[in-house]
Amino acid sequence: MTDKPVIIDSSTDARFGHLSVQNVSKVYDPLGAHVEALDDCSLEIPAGEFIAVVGPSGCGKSTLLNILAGFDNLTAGQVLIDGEKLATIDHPPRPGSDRVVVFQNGALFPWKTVLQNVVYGLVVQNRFPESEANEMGMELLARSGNLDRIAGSYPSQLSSGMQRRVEILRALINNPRILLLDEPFRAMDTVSKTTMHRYLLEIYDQYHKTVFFITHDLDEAIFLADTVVVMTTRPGTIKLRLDVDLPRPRTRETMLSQRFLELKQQAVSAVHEEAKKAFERGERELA
Amino acid sequence: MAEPQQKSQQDLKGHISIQNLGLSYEDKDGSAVSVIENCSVEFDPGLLNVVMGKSGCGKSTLAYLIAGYLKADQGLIAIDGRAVTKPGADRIMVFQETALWPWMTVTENVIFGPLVRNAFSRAEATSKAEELLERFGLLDFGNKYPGQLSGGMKRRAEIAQALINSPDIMVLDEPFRGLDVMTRELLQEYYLQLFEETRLSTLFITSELEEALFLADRIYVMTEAPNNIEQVIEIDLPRPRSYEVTTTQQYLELKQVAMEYLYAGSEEYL
Amino acid sequence: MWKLFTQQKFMLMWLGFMITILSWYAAVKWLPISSFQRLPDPLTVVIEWFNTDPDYGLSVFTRDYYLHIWYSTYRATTSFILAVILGVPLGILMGWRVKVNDYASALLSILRPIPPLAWVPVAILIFPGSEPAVIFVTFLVAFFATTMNTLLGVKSINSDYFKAAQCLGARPKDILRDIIIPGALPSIFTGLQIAMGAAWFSLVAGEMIAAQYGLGFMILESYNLVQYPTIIIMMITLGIVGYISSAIIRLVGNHLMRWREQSMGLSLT
Amino acid sequence: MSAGSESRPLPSRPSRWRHLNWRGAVSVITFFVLWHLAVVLEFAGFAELPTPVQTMSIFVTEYLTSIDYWNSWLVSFERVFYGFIIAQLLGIPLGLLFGTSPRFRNMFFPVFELLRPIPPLAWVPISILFWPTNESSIVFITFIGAFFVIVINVYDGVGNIQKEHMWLARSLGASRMAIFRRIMLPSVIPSIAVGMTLGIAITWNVVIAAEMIASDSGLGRLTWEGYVSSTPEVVLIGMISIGLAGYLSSITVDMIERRMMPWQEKS
Repeated sequence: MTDKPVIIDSSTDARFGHLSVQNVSKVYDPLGAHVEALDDCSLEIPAGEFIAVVGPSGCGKSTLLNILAGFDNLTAGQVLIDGEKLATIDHPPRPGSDRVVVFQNGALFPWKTVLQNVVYGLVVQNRFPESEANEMGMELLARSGNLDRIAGSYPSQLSSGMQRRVEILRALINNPRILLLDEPFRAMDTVSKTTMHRYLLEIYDQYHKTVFFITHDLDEAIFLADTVVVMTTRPGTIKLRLDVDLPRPRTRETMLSQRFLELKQQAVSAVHEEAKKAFERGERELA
Repeated sequence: MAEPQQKSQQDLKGHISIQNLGLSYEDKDGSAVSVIENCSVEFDPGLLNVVMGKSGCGKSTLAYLIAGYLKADQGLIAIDGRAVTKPGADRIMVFQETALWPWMTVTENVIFGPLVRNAFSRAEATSKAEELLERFGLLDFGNKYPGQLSGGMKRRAEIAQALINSPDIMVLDEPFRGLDVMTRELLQEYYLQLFEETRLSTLFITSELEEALFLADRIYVMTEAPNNIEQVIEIDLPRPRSYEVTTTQQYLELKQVAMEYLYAGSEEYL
Repeated sequence: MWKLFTQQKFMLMWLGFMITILSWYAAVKWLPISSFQRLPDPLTVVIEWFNTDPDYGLSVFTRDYYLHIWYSTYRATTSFILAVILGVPLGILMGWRVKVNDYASALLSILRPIPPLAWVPVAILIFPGSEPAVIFVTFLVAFFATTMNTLLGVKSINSDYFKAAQCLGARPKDILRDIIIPGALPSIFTGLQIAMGAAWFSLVAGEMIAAQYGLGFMILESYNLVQYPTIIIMMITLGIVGYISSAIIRLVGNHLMRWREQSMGLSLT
Repeated sequence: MSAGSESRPLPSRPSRWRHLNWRGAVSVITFFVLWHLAVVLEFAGFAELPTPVQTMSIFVTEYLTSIDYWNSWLVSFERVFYGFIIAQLLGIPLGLLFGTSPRFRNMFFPVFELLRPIPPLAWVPISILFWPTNESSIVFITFIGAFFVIVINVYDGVGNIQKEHMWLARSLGASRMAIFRRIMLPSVIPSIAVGMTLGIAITWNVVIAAEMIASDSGLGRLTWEGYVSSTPEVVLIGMISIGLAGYLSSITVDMIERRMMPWQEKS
């Protein structure tokens, strides 16, 4: 990763991507089932920070991501991005290429080749003519682990690790202020997962985008993030906030360091407690 | 299995010995693709043996061979000295995809084995089943259909379905894959507790390193090229184990060793 | 090992055909049951079919044989194309806009239970002459199949694709072009194959009831004219033409959806 | 879940009472209004057709109480019933045989596949020729309508049985017979249900046309005679009755399916 790509500015003092979530609550179907998903969540994410949100299933992590991405609106509180209003009760958020989501089960368009997927954002916003966009796409693919060799293949021909990399590049090429990752490495085995961790960290170290990373896996959260936030079961709120002061760049040794262990000890009981509550409630609901 | 008790050392059942096992298949254009190559390994009885490897390295095929569903091209599998020729109730498998029969209620699923082998009368089998379901916290789900259960509950019902036949070996093929990490951790603890009470010989297959370390007495690392088992790692973490063990120094060192073996073959970095 | 397997399979297939034809021949020739004896035996059928001057004027070498095929194919194709032109866009619109779905689905659900062939009499009344009536009924069958499957296709598209496209700045018309149409394509082509089968299905009835030319008409006509071998010839021709037309659709589908074909080729791990 | 970008991605509709699809009601009403206008304004071809109101009144006054009308319902239902039941009795075992025995499949499945594309109604002349009575020839046609579709669905069903279900039963020591009866059959029931649903729809289609071509009774005949005797209201009444009869049989088949698969509907 030598020269900087022309369109993705990664000035170290990342001016963009400061996210401030202020007392956000979310209730689904208020008149009917009245399901409380988020209850008075507040979170400050400085620009260029890598934040990981950990919590049991049903703790509102994805609901928060949906609000930040603009797919759903909040029922109380507000969210600002770099000072501007992103979401308030009467100003519903709209999806945009400044906050791109990488989905849990992958959402590469199966009928488009890898290159067509990567440049889709630029082309559809007609920021660049197709030929120029393709050039940029090939350059980015080449520079990120010479993926230009698979530019012409279809997603169904790639391993899940490869698909995830292409999806991250598809988001990155739009020079977003925030990368929103929804448990992207969930179904991967250990070897591919570790490889993807290295890939994501490398992209983060180079382009320094703000990253909002959702996961169930505490080890993954501490290993990747600057801040780890543990959420309670439904209705989700912030239970614990952990500042991870592990040095960057993070390597396999970091995972085995004493400091990593201490950080894990601080959070593991909180996470486990919420998991037990979620597990029991799950059982009761089904009974 | 009225009340699980500690088995004495000598009469421990479930010793699996595999000698230069080989299996390959012919793909479309006729060239042979090997799934298991000349694999020789011993799994001692009364232990929680974990087979770990990347997805697609033939772990499940090894389990199918031991369970008797597939026939090997060459080599031999023997359990407590008897060669494996066909499936049997002495080694029951819990599959990656849940295999509970959706058209039978949970209780019917559990008593199917004993009844079909007419090992017990229906009344006896039902009472044994209720005992097991109660132990697994599923008693009031007995007459529900599998479709109405959560992922975690289906897994526990499957383990009960296997245990009622008091098998010599439990074969579990990535049973907790796809469950969210929280349910997965709780189910791991669940099985550990069961294992530590009964010392039932277990062959546990996984592609998750943390899961392997937390459960195993021994980890057998399966590699992709050639597909067989070369490394065995002793996991002498104390028993009974609980999730606190994952924050101890000894755990981290063992993880370091396992990572070396895992990455030995495939330096997969771009 | 694989090659041996196919040879054996091939052998068994031929054995199956032989047994069927021989038992047909035996039943007609030797079985003392009158209803079998009334049937034409396979030999006369084949002789008639490949005869340069057939007794009943219809064989592979006569012009009329191809004329009937042409009429039926023309009718089936016209109604099929009409069904595609109207059905696919309507199915997509119904899947894309809730409002359109509300309007159309209620209407379709009260018209659909009426078996398409029940429309023949009313179609003959409304349309001038029998030709448009037959085409209308055949169109109707194909139209329902195409619309329903296209709608199913749009509904079964993974919702993450819509969200991903919106994230990347796609506007509604981009989503239609880049997500809905390609995403629904596989199910559209399933619908087209069902529509083609249904088209032939109701074309035969339409031709039998209200047409002067075509395979369906000829099958009934040769019964009235006591030309029994020709019935069988026309029935098998109908089967072959029907099979070819859905095979063509499959080919077009596979070509258009190359991205899917690749995924089929994944090796067994 | 609609895919429109302007509607919320979350699938839940606002609330229960608004569920009534008023737009659907509007479109149905416009359909009948257009029909009425087409007749009144004598659009091309619509001139001699009766308006919806007239059709309804003729139906109530002359047909609702007439024995012959309900008799044609009975005749059509009988033909559909016998053809459909025989198709299931022969089709399901044949589908299972194709699915389970490779030798039988390799031998006779190509023959089956050659006959399948032939539309059921193409069999009418041969059926009349072969079967002694007119009635049995029509039942044969309805049988053909439902037969091919049930065999194909059962055959696919056997193909999609989850291998783990079979393997586990073998591990537990189940005999071949026990596996067939308690594992294979139940897992094929959903495909049988699909085959029956499609089959009943096809049989109604087929019986109508067969009656128009080769019978002197039944709803199909009633409709055709409406055309021949140029009493268009009878044609419309016949059509609506056929639609209703088809709908009723689909519902009954649906109910039977739900009872066959208790585990399905509770999940």
